[in-house]
Amino acid sequence: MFKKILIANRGEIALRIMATCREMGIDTVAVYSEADSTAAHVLYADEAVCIGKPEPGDSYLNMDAIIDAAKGANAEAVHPGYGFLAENGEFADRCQEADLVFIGPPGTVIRNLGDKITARRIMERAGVPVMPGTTWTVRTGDNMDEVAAAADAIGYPVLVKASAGGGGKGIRIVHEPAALVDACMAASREAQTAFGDGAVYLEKFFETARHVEVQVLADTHGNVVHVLERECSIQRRHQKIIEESPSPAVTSELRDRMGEAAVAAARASGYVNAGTVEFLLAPDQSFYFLEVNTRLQVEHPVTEMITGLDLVRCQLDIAAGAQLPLTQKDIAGRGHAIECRIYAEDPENGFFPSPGRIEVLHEPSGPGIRNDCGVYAGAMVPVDYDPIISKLVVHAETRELAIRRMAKALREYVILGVKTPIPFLVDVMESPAFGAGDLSTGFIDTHFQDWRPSTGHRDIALIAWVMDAMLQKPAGRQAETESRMPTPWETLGRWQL
Amino acid sequence: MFKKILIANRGEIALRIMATCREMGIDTVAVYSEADSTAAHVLYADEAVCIGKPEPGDSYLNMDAIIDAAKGANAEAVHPGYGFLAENGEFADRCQEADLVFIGPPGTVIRNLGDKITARRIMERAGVPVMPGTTWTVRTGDNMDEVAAAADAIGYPVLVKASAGGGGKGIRIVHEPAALVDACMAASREAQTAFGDGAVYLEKFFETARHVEVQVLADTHGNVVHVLERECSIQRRHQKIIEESPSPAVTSELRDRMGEAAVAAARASGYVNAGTVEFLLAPDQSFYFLEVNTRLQVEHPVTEMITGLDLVRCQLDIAAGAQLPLTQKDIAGRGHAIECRIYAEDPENGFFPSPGRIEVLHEPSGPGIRNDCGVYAGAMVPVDYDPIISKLVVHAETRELAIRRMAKALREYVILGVKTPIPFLVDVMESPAFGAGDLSTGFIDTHFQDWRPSTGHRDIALIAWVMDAMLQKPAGRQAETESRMPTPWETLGRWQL
Amino acid sequence: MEYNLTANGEPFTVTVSPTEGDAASNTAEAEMTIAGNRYAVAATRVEGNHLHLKVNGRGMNVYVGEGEAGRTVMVNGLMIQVADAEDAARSPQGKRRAKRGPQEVTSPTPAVVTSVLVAAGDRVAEGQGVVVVTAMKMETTLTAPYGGVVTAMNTEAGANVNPGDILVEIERDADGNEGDADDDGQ
Amino acid sequence: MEYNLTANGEPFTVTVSPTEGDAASNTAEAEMTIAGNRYAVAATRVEGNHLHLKVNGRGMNVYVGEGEAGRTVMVNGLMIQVADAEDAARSPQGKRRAKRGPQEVTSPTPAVVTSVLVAAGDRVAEGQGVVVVTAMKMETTLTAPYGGVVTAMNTEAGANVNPGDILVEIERDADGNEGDADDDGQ
Repeated sequence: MFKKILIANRGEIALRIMATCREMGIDTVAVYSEADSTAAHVLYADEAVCIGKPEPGDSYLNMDAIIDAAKGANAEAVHPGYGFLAENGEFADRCQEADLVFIGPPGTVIRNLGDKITARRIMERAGVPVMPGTTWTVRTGDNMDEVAAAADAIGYPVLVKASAGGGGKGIRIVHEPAALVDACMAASREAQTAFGDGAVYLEKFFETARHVEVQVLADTHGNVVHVLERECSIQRRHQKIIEESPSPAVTSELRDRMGEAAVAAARASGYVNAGTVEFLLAPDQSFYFLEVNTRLQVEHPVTEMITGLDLVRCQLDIAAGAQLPLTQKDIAGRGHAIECRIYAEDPENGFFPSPGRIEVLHEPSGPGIRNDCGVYAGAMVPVDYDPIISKLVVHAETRELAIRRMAKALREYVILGVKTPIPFLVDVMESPAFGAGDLSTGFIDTHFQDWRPSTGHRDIALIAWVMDAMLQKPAGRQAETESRMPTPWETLGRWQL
Repeated sequence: MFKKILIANRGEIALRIMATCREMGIDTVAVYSEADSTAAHVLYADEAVCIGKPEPGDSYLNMDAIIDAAKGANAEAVHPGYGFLAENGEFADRCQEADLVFIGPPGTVIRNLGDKITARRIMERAGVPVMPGTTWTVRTGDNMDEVAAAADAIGYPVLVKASAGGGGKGIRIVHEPAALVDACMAASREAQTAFGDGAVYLEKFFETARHVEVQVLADTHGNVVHVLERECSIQRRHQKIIEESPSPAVTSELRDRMGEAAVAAARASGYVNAGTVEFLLAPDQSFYFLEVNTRLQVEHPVTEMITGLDLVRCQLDIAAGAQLPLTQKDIAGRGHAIECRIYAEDPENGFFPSPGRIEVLHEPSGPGIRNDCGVYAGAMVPVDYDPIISKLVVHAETRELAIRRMAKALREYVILGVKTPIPFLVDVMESPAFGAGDLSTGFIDTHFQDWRPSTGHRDIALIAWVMDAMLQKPAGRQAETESRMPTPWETLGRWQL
Repeated sequence: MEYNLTANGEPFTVTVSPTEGDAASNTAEAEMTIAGNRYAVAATRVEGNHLHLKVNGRGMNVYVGEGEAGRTVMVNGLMIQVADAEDAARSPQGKRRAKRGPQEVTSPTPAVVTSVLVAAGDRVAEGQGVVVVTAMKMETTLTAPYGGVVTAMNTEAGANVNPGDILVEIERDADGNEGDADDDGQ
Repeated sequence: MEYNLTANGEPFTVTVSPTEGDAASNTAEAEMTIAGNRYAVAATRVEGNHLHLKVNGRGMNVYVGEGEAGRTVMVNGLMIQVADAEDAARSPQGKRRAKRGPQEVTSPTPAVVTSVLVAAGDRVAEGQGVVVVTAMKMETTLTAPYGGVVTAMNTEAGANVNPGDILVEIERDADGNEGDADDDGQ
């Protein structure tokens, strides 16, 4: 096993990876931008290297700086987390060239699967069902008549998607021919900004489909297993916000079929390490390959909760050359797990990011509750990156009990200083629609289009304001217990000797 | 299901019970002594009633006050937690007389099993193996020749135990005849103080035996299942400090035999609700009935972690008259769980209690980590009660991985203001003896008799002292962000209008 | 005494009769009336921003932090903005909230302008996109809050903008109804 | 400059050469020497009692709280008492620690005396029980720290006693070796 690895990421996922490393006796090297010098992942790591200015291109996307940091710290491997360079084939190649193990699939596999068109061809050859759509891409300036004809052939509504996409960026739904050109242009522009590649393509769009994905693990010895499914239908801005496992729509028989398709997809693409095969599940139980996420998913904890596996440990073992310690029959789910993503965002305002300083933080805890958190009280959620605060995950005996556990955990989660979707998520958990498991990617638009926070507890909030004014502000325990004289250092401003 | 219950306890177990109640939509009523008016369980409850002075006899053992509080609040049931009135048959009867459901077995069952001699006879009749020992009790002033003869017949070493005992109180090990009389007197005196009953009896003592117990669940419809075993061999002051499940000594075949014996014990005693049958497991794999704990155990979370069950929910369902939702074949363990009890105590000084105010509290978290905590930063650990702070529990794929996870969690657990056994527990987790699973009730005496904290990190501590002096103490975020004028209320001392 | 407060923009009068308090133990008791509802309140400051309230016998934990033009109170998973009514009236944010939905073209967070979609003199319909901004890699189109004529475009592509900056000024159509029938309390 | 400190009772001299500091960001850097080991240190106060240290390039989190006659430092699961050497020498607790094991008969926590087992004039052996106390329902026997003759019994059954109260005075036997060869640093 590795003695030291570098984690080329930040926030909760960097901490999540370091937690398992620490258990395994692997030293961790954090990298950070100038905006993150006191970020939680920097404070937790065994070593930390500043790799550049806040702008991601100068830091977390800066391959030279990251590889230099890894070599300088004598790290043996690099874990990319999710986002940033996690699905960048060139980065995987460059790690290998620098004699660093990239904890993920080989660069060629990332490139093949990262290009939606190539991926689609691989899946078609492997007999994995794919979505009706174009097998060619569109860029600004292309002939739009051809695009319009293709959209007509697929049938509206159609989805415009960035070929190099992910994370909900560079995506547009088009309901009628008149909106097609504008949508292609906007998606292309967004893709160009986000991924440096403006190519987009068209796909059939199902109004009420579910997003169901299958976790796979593949070792370097040719063993591939699937680790059950996750339902991630509930999305805002085309980005998942609530995930669960098992999916309320997936029967045991369907689970086997989707699992086999996912394993076939992994085998056909020469996959190694942990990956996720995303499917669209139509109301008639037919399913279609969407894409392979060639990395650890944000939502991997729901799989960990129901299977009892540590997927980061699996990743490290695979990267170190170990055989998978389990076969398909060893893998079974128990109970039900749900994850809510807690972002610094404003649910009353289109979930727009709400960066800032975390003023108060009280994490929920208790039986069956896990919170993978990337901040601390006093920490900044900088404007420069994806504003995820934590992933709140619960596990209970049944879906109904897991929903109640999540609602309770959300109600006990206190974050002040930034806005969060907690009040929205509570309402989703307590809604009959969510309770019925009747999910689709249009869930929020269908059931929570005009969501406003409940007016409950308004009187309590007014009472709290009055009592807060009435009760003395304590100087703090710190000050109370502080009786010694200040040292000379404490009276200095900035100094240098 | 109940709409409202009273929890006749304090600290972490009161919070643990309330957590499940809140998920189930059951309102909770806390009771508290004058020493606990801002204790964590009081702050968390939906309602709270002061039941008397700090002295337990005036408050948490005050049946009149507790039953009055329950009736006054319109609670339908009472959960006794562990300790205090949890194994008091009279209290169970009095709840019933007051039309309150006692969440535990009937009073007669508690009395029968609480009297060690009666319990022993029940077990003998049911074919459950029992320890060689006396079937009569000794009190101060009894004829000691007869006692000495009995001890000779059993064979030294013998154990002197309080008939009404529990929690390690009223227990003495006697290695030679000369020490027998003093030991009986000391145990009797301690038993008189602790339980109001000075009766003690003798039992065979195994120098290297293990303490292995089996969780049972019995409903009011005659269904009884066992929920696997817990190994609780590691004790100091005859009180458990580390528990785990499964036991490294228990084979699948032995698990079945011990489980059957536990179910037989429950059936023979007319048991209802959750209970624990404690066995002594000898090196030759023979096992002997010790006692039945007629309540939820401190260490119940390790069972919850490996089975995915919520035992408090099971208790509430059973008390409300529900059938057990599972049969023996539905119950299986997965992975390995370990619990460490974190008390305010001094591991360098015989684990003597170290009450006081919690100055700093940072709870460990992460995948597979659960901390059932009964305090908050600023809270008091009062001198009046058992000084438990929390129970740190981990779950991982294997025992080896669970040990590493626990060691990491302990190292990340920060408690300042009181002493804790954290440094000791880290050393136990990282010791070859614990790693080998070679446990016995003499584990600490054998391997950690003269334990002193490691001198590692001494230089770091000195560096920390210097840098702490060098860095300015912040006035606190509170003060920083506080710019408004003080309200008139804040300038007042004590006032009344 | 009376406090004139707003909760999420809606005005309330809170009548308070303090009954007891103790600075040393950081506890206070009071009786209050809000919109005809009477409350017996006992409060303890547990630490910093954390207050424990007992309201008509029921315990609850509330957290009071800095908010927009006042305080943010978090209770039972809800986040409620509470402010002194006069402060709230002075704050554009408070005014905006009181009217449900933006009445000005401004970015909700620091952002960079990607493109401007209209120019001074253009007629715009309510909901029409006028400026595209990007923040945290997310592109968002700011729309006209009402129909009218653009009188000034105060930004350009590439500009850094902040919340409160009025990016586009629009003269409302004569039939625009500023004080529409929205229930402000939602 | 030099600090004379004790860590768990053992004395150390820490030579410190501060190099840089910034009160605003609460960071400081210094070079230190302890018992011949050289350390390059960078520190940040994260909040209250929590400092992040970078020591010879390795990051770690330390928590510094009030301790017996000084401070308690918690680092990586260890709790270490650190004090200014002069303060430590003044404290009976510090003295006790420096000698490994109690040298006086005193209760480690507030407690009630259950019984006294010896009387003035009695000869006691090292380790012999002299007073039984009970606290938090737990009975503990306090033992003689060395052999000798009891010169005074300062308590009685039922008495409330506190840490530091000398319950029994014992005149040490002539062959008693106060400064024995213990390595104090354990």
